[in-house]
Amino acid sequence: YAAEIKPALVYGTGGKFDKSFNEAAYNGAEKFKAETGIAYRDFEPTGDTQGEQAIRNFASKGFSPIVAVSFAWTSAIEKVATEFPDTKFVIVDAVVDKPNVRSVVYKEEEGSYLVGTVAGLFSKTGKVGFVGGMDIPLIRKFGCGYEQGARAAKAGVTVYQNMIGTTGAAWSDPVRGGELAKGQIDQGADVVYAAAGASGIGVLQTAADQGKYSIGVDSNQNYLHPGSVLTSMVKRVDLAVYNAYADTKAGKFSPGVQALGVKEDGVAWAYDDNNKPLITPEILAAVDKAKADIISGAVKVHDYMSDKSCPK
Amino acid sequence: MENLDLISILGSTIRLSIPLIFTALAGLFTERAGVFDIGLEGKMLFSAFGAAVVAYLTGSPWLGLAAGIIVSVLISLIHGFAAITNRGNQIVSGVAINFLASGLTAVLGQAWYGQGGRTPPLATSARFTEIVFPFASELRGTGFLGRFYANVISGHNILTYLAFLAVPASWWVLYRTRFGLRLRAVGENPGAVDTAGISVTWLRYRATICAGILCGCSGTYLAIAQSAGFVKDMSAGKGFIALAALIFAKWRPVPVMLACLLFGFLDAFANFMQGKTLPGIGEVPVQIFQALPYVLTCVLLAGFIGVANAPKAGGVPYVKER
Amino acid sequence: MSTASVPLPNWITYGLMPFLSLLTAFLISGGVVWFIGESPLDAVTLLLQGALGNGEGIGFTLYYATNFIFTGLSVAVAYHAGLFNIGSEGQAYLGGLGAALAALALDNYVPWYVTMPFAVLGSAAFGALWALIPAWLQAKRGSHIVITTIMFNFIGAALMVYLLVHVLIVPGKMAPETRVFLEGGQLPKLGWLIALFGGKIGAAPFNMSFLISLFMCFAVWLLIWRTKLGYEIRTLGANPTAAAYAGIPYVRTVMITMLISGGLAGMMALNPVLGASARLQVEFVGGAGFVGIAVSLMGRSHPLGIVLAAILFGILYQGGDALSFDMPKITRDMIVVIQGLVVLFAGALEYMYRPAIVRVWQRLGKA
Amino acid sequence: MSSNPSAAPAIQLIGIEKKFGAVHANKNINLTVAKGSIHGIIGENGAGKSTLMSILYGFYHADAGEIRVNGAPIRIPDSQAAINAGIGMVHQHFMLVENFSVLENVILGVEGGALLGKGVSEARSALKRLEADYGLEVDPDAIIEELPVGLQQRVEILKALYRGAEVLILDEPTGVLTPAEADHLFKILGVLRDQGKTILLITHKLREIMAITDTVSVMRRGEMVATRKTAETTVEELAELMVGRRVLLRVDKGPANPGDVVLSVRDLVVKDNRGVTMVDGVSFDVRAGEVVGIAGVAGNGQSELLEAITGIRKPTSGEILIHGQPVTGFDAARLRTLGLGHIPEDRHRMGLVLKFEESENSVLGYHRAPAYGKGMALDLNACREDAKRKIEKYDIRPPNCRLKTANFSGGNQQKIVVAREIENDPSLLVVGQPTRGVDIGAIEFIHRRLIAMRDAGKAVLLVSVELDEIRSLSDRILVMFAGHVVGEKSPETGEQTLGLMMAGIAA
Ligand SMILES: Nc1ncnc2c1ncn2[C@@H]1O[C@H](COP(=O)(O)OP(=O)(O)OP(=O)(O)O)[C@@H](O)[C@H]1O
Ligand SMILES: Nc1ncnc2c1ncn2[C@@H]1O[C@H](COP(=O)(O)OP(=O)(O)OP(=O)(O)O)[C@@H](O)[C@H]1O
Ligand SMILES: [Mg+2]
Ligand SMILES: [Mg+2]
Repeated sequence: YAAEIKPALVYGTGGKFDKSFNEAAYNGAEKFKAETGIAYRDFEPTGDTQGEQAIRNFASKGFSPIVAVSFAWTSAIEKVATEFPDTKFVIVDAVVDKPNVRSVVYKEEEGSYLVGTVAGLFSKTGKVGFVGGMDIPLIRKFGCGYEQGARAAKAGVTVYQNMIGTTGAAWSDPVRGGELAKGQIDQGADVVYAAAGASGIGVLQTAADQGKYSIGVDSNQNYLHPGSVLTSMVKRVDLAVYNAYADTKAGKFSPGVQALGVKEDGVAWAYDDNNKPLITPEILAAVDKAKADIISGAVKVHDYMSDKSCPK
Repeated sequence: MENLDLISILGSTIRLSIPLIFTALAGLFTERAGVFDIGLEGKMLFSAFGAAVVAYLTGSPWLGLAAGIIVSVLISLIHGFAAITNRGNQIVSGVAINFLASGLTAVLGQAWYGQGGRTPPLATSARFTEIVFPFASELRGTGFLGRFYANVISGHNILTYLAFLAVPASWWVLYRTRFGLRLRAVGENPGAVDTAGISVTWLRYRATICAGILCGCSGTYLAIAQSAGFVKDMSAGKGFIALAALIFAKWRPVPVMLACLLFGFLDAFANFMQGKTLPGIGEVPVQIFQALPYVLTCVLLAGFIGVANAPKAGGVPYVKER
Repeated sequence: MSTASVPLPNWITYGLMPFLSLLTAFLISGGVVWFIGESPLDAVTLLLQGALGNGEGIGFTLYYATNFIFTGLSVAVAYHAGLFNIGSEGQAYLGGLGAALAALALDNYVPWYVTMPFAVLGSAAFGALWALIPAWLQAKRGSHIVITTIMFNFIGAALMVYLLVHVLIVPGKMAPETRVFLEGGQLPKLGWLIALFGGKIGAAPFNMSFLISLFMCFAVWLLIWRTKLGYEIRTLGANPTAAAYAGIPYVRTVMITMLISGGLAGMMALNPVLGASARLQVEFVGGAGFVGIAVSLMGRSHPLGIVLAAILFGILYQGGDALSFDMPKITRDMIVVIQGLVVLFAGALEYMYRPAIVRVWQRLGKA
Repeated sequence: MSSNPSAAPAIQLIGIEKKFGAVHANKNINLTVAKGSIHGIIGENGAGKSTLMSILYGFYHADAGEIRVNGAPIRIPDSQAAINAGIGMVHQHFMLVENFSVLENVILGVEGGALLGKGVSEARSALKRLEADYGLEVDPDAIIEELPVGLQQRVEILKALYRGAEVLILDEPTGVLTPAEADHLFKILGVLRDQGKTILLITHKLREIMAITDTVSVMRRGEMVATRKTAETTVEELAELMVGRRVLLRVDKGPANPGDVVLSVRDLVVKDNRGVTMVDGVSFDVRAGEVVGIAGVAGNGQSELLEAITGIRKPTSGEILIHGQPVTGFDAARLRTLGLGHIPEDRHRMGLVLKFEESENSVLGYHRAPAYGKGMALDLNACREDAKRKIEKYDIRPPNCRLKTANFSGGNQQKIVVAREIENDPSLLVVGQPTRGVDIGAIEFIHRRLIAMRDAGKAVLLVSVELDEIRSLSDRILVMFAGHVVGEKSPETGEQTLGLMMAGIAA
């Protein structure tokens, strides 16, 4: 009989229901709850300094594993994991080298490459946009993969890139997200990819308002504006959460780094009824090929974070 | 290419200036009546919340606007009750309103919708959407003027045009009506108004109500025109930029509009400049553009660009009997 | 008959009236809690338990209180000179830079008690620096200090974000924050103090800066009521013309007062930066500067009152965290609501009950 | 009530009561003003005159009492009601919007419609008519802050007349006027009376009362103590009624023994806050052992002169020397260390911090002295001991140095200031309006103290708008007009002569 566990989840700023990153984590936890009937506790920090207290709070109340889904809690996990060596922690999107911490990172550049392929082929104007949330290497990595995909799909595609801000507030500013998308559309972009947490809602909204197309992120956001959301770069944060809980329950929690790419199904592009009418057979074929090439290693998507630069 | 960018920046300037214009005009009314109003930010936020909730519930942007205005007027009345009736410190009252707005909207939003303080996204029919002028799409391809027409003049929502109407309207009210004369007088010397047999209290209340209405429009614009719902703290300091614009414009309606357009332009330009390098300078950090409106206002306040004379009775409660 | 100038005994002015304001604020907050469908009584119980129920809670409460003591003192000192400093937020933010630079420079080489004086000086100096320009604008140019300090809050935020994102960030890290300070750059926890009362500090970041803040309370009390400079500050605040008549130099006094005020705000950074997170983060001030306004108002600008009000707000903050943890329907934003109500009733509406109290008082006096 | 309205008095006040917190400003006031008369109201500062008139004008609310206009009782809840009842008022402190034009000020409150256009043009022609009828000329488009005070007052009168005032209240209208301007004003008032208007004139200048009023009422400490027909009373009687006992304005003093020059002022030019030159090339000396009085109508530069000498205001040019040492531009603190004492014109505005305890005020300006604490420290006990000594010596009541200064009466507050400045043993004492709003006992006390200072060989410079005070205390009198010293006279000079000089007519 498996040990009864007390799982907890700390979201990133931006809120549980951001329809994106945090919501994916939430879905993972909900799935675990539905399957096992084990309840979990979660907390939504509203500012950068609140996460640490929440994580510690959970730890001191005997919760384990504690999943913290944002790079923003890196230092927090570092500290708390030292204080509570018997508690299991999971950090998503960052690496913490501690014996009781599992770090889950994603090869976002690969997923972004796939949606970039879709965007490049779909665009009529030959101009596509990218709106990032906070200006950090992680988000540049999304943009860089996207750019590579778009260029590979169609030579000479112009890619506009904007970032919403430089602090945590950038994840929850849909107004600015919309404004940046509008600016890119004004300049001719007809597909805009948002990697901006809750701010992305504004990007998707604006594209829909303008009769243009958008690409969602993290969760499958195709349903938000059917016919306008071209696809979504799905990042399976839900898996990270679900696996953490399930592994612990089964007594096989492992620390260390897990890097999930297209091959591991950690990142993918979303294809469902909502965007089916938009995706032509050619696009479908091209994306499938790109996916196969990445898995086979025929295509190597450059990781921005490896050298802080993006091939032009 | 150059032209395209300029047009795009100008269109963005307009969109970013609208909440500033409404809010700064709101401040114009209260402050010209001698009541400092640093709670503009909070009123904007409250009205954004009210507009989003009602637009979501009823599906009507107009009812949303009405709700935004009503909520904002109610908050103005609280400010009035503290600052006018109880002769409390106007700054403190404004600070309180900003706290309340930031807290209460998030608490209620979370309690009602459980989406991290957000309201559910609005359907297009529940929002103010873009009005496309005749021939806009045809003219888009015809060079600079055509694009200017299509992207800067046309293609905004009704509140945008309302904001630009509010500027001459405010001017007219302030300088051509009895109410405006009295309002300006009460901000300079409430004693003169009182001895003329006019109630200082009621006059100031009316000024704060005007401010409430205008702030209601700005909040509504944020929540159901510019975006499709309320987001926690979505005013993001715009109330303070508007305050800066108001001071920068020396409390006059037309310069207020120009100052707001300038600050909106800085914002739009910052977006545009992101990641681009300027010849000889390199990449300009966005923070410079973010700080520029405040720096400019301080420079103005220092008296280096003319003098900004605040309304004389501003900030001082009218006390007849000690 | 007007009642404004009827004198009332101190226990009414400094006791009963703030109490009534507070009571009103809490009753309305209770109403909000009830309105969103939770029990106000349960909420209060959870809140108090979370804040005072065990050593760790108390540690957190006092940790927050430390922030508010500093910013409350900052607002109060300026207020004594008739200056409304709402720039404590920005001054504290900049103070963090001073504190962090001291820690970054020294933590590798010396123990914390050598770093501490430098961090204190650094934080105070940077906070004071950020008050300098608004002070100068007020003193020399007559620009309204309320407006300029608001502007400087925003300018300061932009500057700090720039520095953290572009200069101080650890290469390869994503969060805009400095590296974690070593032992030599951290202020020690005050576990022993809590242990003295039989509690366990747990993870609460309650640290040395609390003692520094108490020391500053004493220093401010000394300054305001027992020094000639304090006398001059109070004279300037109470009657600027009399100050000119007495030969109290306006420019110098305004500048010095604001430098002290900014310095106190800056020192607030010691607590979160050196005492808790051991690194400089974006937005670490988290509104404490504005809470300082409420604390100063509640505490009637007296250090003793400020300590009490700061502890009250500390209870609200820590208790509010605990509350939002256990009652997910009530988010932490509820504290901001209570804060707003306290500022409204204890500050802007502080005299709302006065006429009624005067009437009752006079009736009692006559009877 | 009379059935013949013309026989009914224009104004009747019955049992008016008013308290401002602890201050009982009006106590059971009864007053009857006949239609078509000029009725004077006199009383010392703080007697409650302005309060009473403001109640009639609806600016304050009486706590009790009744107001009748033309015999009919009416309620005057606000100034609008007063205006409707035909009452107009020119306030002691003008109620004008300074950055508005004359026209805008005149129409404020009677704009004649929600839009301004029509009302403004009507007001313009109405102003022309009023100008012609009463000789009240003023440019309707001039901005108030650019007008001299005399004209600003004219605007106030025009405002009242434009609103159709039948009863016109003027609160100390001549305080800011030269005698010539005052004469012009009185002429206008005469015309108004002849046209059937009723005028209530507040002043504490007995001469004006005798010259122009038909009836005069006297207030003292909130009470209406007497009403007389002007023709049947005398200046002496009124003065006695005003202060409540026989007035003896002469101070017994021996001849002066002037010694060395202590204060020397050379070609001093001083501007006020608005940048207007208020003191324009003034030179004089004050010697040890003499009192030099500066006479003049308020607003002719005396205040600015005092502020410049005492280091509160920086002079634009010229030189000030104390004991031959140039001290121009020194601040007040430094001047005090050089032996300057200063009793300011307005104790509430300058001389005291009302929120402070008495003991804190008794060191104001001298607080940096080592006697009140070493180095940076302020020794509260030393301050209190010092305050107790002064309280004892100057008979300040109540004798409690921990009491808030606001809770002392006006006379005792003034004594706190006088005690502080004299007890620091200055070699030069600069005194402005030392007995304003102070009862007669305190006046005598203060006067004797000043003369004692002179006799102890100190130099005393005295500024007062009360000619009697100047004449009885000074050894030499300088007359100021429009920023200049227009002449020096001996104290024996007649009031007439001095009055003409103060008006800038004779030298
Ligand atoms: N608005 C007010 N609030 C409180 N007290 C007041 C107010 N106005 C006047 N007083 C007080 O009422 C008393 C009477 O004042 P009032 O102005 O009526 O005197 P006055 O006879 O006009 O004196 P002056 O000759 O100085 O003008 C004074 O003690 C004054 O301090
Ligand atoms: N602002 C105030 N606040 C509180 N009490 C006051 C205030 N002003 C006056 N008082 C009280 O009212 C009383 C009357 O004051 P007022 O100045 O009218 O005295 P007075 O009768 O004119 O005396 P004096 O002849 O000394 O001037 C004083 O004894 C004082 O205690
Ligand atoms: Mg008066
Ligand atoms: Mg008196």
